[in-house]
Amino acid sequence: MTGKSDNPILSMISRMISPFIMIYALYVIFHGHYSPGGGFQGGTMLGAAVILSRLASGSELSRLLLGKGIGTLMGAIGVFIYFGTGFLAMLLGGRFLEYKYLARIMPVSDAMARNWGIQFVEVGVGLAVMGIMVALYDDILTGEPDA
Amino acid sequence: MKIINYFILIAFCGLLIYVSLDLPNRADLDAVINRETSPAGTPNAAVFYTRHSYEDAHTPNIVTVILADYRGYDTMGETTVIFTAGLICMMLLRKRRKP
Amino acid sequence: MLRFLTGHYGYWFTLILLTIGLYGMIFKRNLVKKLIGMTIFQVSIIMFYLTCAAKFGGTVPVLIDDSGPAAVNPAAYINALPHTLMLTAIVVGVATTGVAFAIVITIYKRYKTLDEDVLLERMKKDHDAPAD
Amino acid sequence: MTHLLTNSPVLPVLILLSSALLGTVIAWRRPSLSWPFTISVVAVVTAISGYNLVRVLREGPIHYYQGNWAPPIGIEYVLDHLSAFVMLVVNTVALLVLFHARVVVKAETPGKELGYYGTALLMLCGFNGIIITGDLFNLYVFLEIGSLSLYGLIAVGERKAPIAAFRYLVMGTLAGCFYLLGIGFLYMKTGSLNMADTAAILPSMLGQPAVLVGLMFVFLGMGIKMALFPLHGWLPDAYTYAPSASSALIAPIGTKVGAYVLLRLVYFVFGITIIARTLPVAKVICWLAAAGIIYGSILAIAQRELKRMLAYSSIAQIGYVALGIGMANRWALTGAILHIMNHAFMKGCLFLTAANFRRKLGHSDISRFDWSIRKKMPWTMAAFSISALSMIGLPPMAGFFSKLFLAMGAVNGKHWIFLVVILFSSLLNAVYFFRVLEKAYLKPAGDAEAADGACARDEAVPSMLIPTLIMALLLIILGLLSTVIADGILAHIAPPGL
Repeated sequence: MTGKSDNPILSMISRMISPFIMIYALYVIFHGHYSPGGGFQGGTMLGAAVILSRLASGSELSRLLLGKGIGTLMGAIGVFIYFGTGFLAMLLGGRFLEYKYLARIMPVSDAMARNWGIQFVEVGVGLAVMGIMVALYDDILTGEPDA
Repeated sequence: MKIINYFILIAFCGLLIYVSLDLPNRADLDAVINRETSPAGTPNAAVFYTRHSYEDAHTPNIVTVILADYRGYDTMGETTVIFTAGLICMMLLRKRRKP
Repeated sequence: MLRFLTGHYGYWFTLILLTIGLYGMIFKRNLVKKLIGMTIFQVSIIMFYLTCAAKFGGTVPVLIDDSGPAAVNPAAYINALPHTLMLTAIVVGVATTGVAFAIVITIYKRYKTLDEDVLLERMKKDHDAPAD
Repeated sequence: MTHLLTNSPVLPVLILLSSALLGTVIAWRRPSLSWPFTISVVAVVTAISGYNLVRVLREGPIHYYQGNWAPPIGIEYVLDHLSAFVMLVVNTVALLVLFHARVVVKAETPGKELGYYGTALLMLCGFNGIIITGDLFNLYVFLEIGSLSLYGLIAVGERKAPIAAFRYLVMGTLAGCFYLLGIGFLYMKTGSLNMADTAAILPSMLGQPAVLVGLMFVFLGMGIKMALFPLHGWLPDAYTYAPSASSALIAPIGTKVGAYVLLRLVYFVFGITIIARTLPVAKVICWLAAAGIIYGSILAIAQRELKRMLAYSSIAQIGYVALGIGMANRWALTGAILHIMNHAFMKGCLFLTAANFRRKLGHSDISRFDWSIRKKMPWTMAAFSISALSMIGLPPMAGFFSKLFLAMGAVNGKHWIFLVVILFSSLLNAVYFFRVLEKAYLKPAGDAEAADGACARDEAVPSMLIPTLIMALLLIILGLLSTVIADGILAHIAPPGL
């Protein structure tokens, strides 16, 4: 499939579907507390949405959705969010990854502080998984005639 | 050389059969991993998670609580594994920028 | 005897998958087929952990009634720990397969083959050439 | 600040992890900054692991709970004499090798510094995480981080490196899966993932098949990781075809961590009774190690290329460590741990000299060595000679003392065959090292230009030479200090029942 896919139906449908996949992926990430789901599953779905648009409408067009070189950087930011939450808890006086101490800077009880800590961590993981999935796809594809 | 490979495969199979005979039944409730306290008297981790996860983190999904809070360090290590894979693929495959 | 069979058939399926994976890794000459065997091996270990987690009459480990720790009946929920561990093992499997495919691509770019025997010959031919 | 230092056990891993992330982002903007950043980070981590060792000597073993959850519930970091000592050794060797790596990485893998230093930092993060963890599954996660980085560091090399890296990847992943299967069986029987907890539960279910097969699989997995004799297929190609900086980084540290994990699991989790009596694992380790020593030494003699010779000698030397683990008495255990340190420095120094040769002479073929090398590169040859003599085991150098402890362990345990193996293999070591020394010092140079002995001194760049000489010097200092180390640090390591 060269550049813009010659099949208008495919590119049209993929352009319509990938936003909804992303919204559902965000739901899976943020709803991980109450139903099966969480950072990894949501991040993979986000990555899948971006790769769907890469496949259907070619890398040039899809660069608007997510740049070529940004994947690894986003992975680094995701892991840094995870590490930062744990380190922040350590700076506030607890052990590493002890979210109870986040309650010192948030107006919530200890248990809810852990709830929020888990939430930040899940977002970090989701970001990391999405970034690296897309980065792997782009790297494996370097040098090939654009898919 | 082929013989050694076949021997390895058969030995591996035999070991696994030998183990599966001794493992507890698949879903019985009084197996060692489902009891309240382990044979050495220490609390059993899995049952502790089921009981205390809502009290500790107000999160009904027990797997998420274990994943991010009780054993959160594992998950950070695992996110690092993903980042390592991304970094290595970038290093191996990406064309060198022209200095 | 029936109790023994119903209790252990899960392990034997995992055993068959493990053997197929190991067979693929040892006997197959093509590099990609070795990777397929490796992935089967990893996934079957995940299956093994999940067969350990089952409980008779247990449901998904999401708490229904959020009453105190004493009121929760652990027998009602399946064992959540192996499931958490296997999330990690799945991701490790994906990362290893990703790196493996990156390496296979660099091999293919340099030697234009994926068959191990042809690869060894070309490596030897390289060896006689001036030192790399 | 003092509060941060109470968290000192976890700081090395965290700093390495965060600096790998930060380093990737920083070097994205200015690639020239990646090497100084990496060196400063590893220097800070080495200082902290030194502080950790002092803290352990002062306060005894430290148990650090992640997220403040007690062991069977949460993950526990155990900083005792063994882990603090091995961490300091690994970080020091990594610091010296990375200091040397600047020129070599720029020459052999141009344009890839960004990923290279990030992966090296992640490898160190993985290995530090393995050494200090007290949780079985957490060890698997950091084992994968360390191994993935190793595959990447090897695969970035020249023509044949990806093939060696692929073979190592398949065997390494197989080893990781065996280890995971082993702890799966253990978890099914004991219901706990914490090492100390499992050690407390196991005696109540000693002879049951699942525990024994779990031990077998864990031993098989770690045997591949540490390249024990029949499972070493991946090592010669991996060390030879990897870029010089990577093989100098992997050879001293890679297999030692596998040996450390085997030692930690066999003595502190399964305990002496299982490995000595119910299942003769100790005997199997001893015999495989002895076979490995002889096999590695003989094949090292037959090698034409210096790095391949060093790779086979690595298989022999890891056999010494396994022999020390297998003989299961205090002397042999001290000898094994001391040999982990000595071999890390010796192999590091040898691979750095091989990198210097490759950098300056363009090759490291033993058959093409002649005495022009002594004139061209006197200091590198001096470092090579010191580390070669230490490998053989001559008194002032460190190698002698670890072999001494191993020999006394063999005498103490009445393993006469292994005593013969240790002494005979020292002879074999002498053969394949003197072969190189003799060529470098006595063989008259063929071509005329060097005949009159006036060839100019073409020594390696100072930034490559200084770490090599520091390592050679350390070998002598550590040799003299080895009794202090043995009594001061290693005497406190008391596995239950030994």
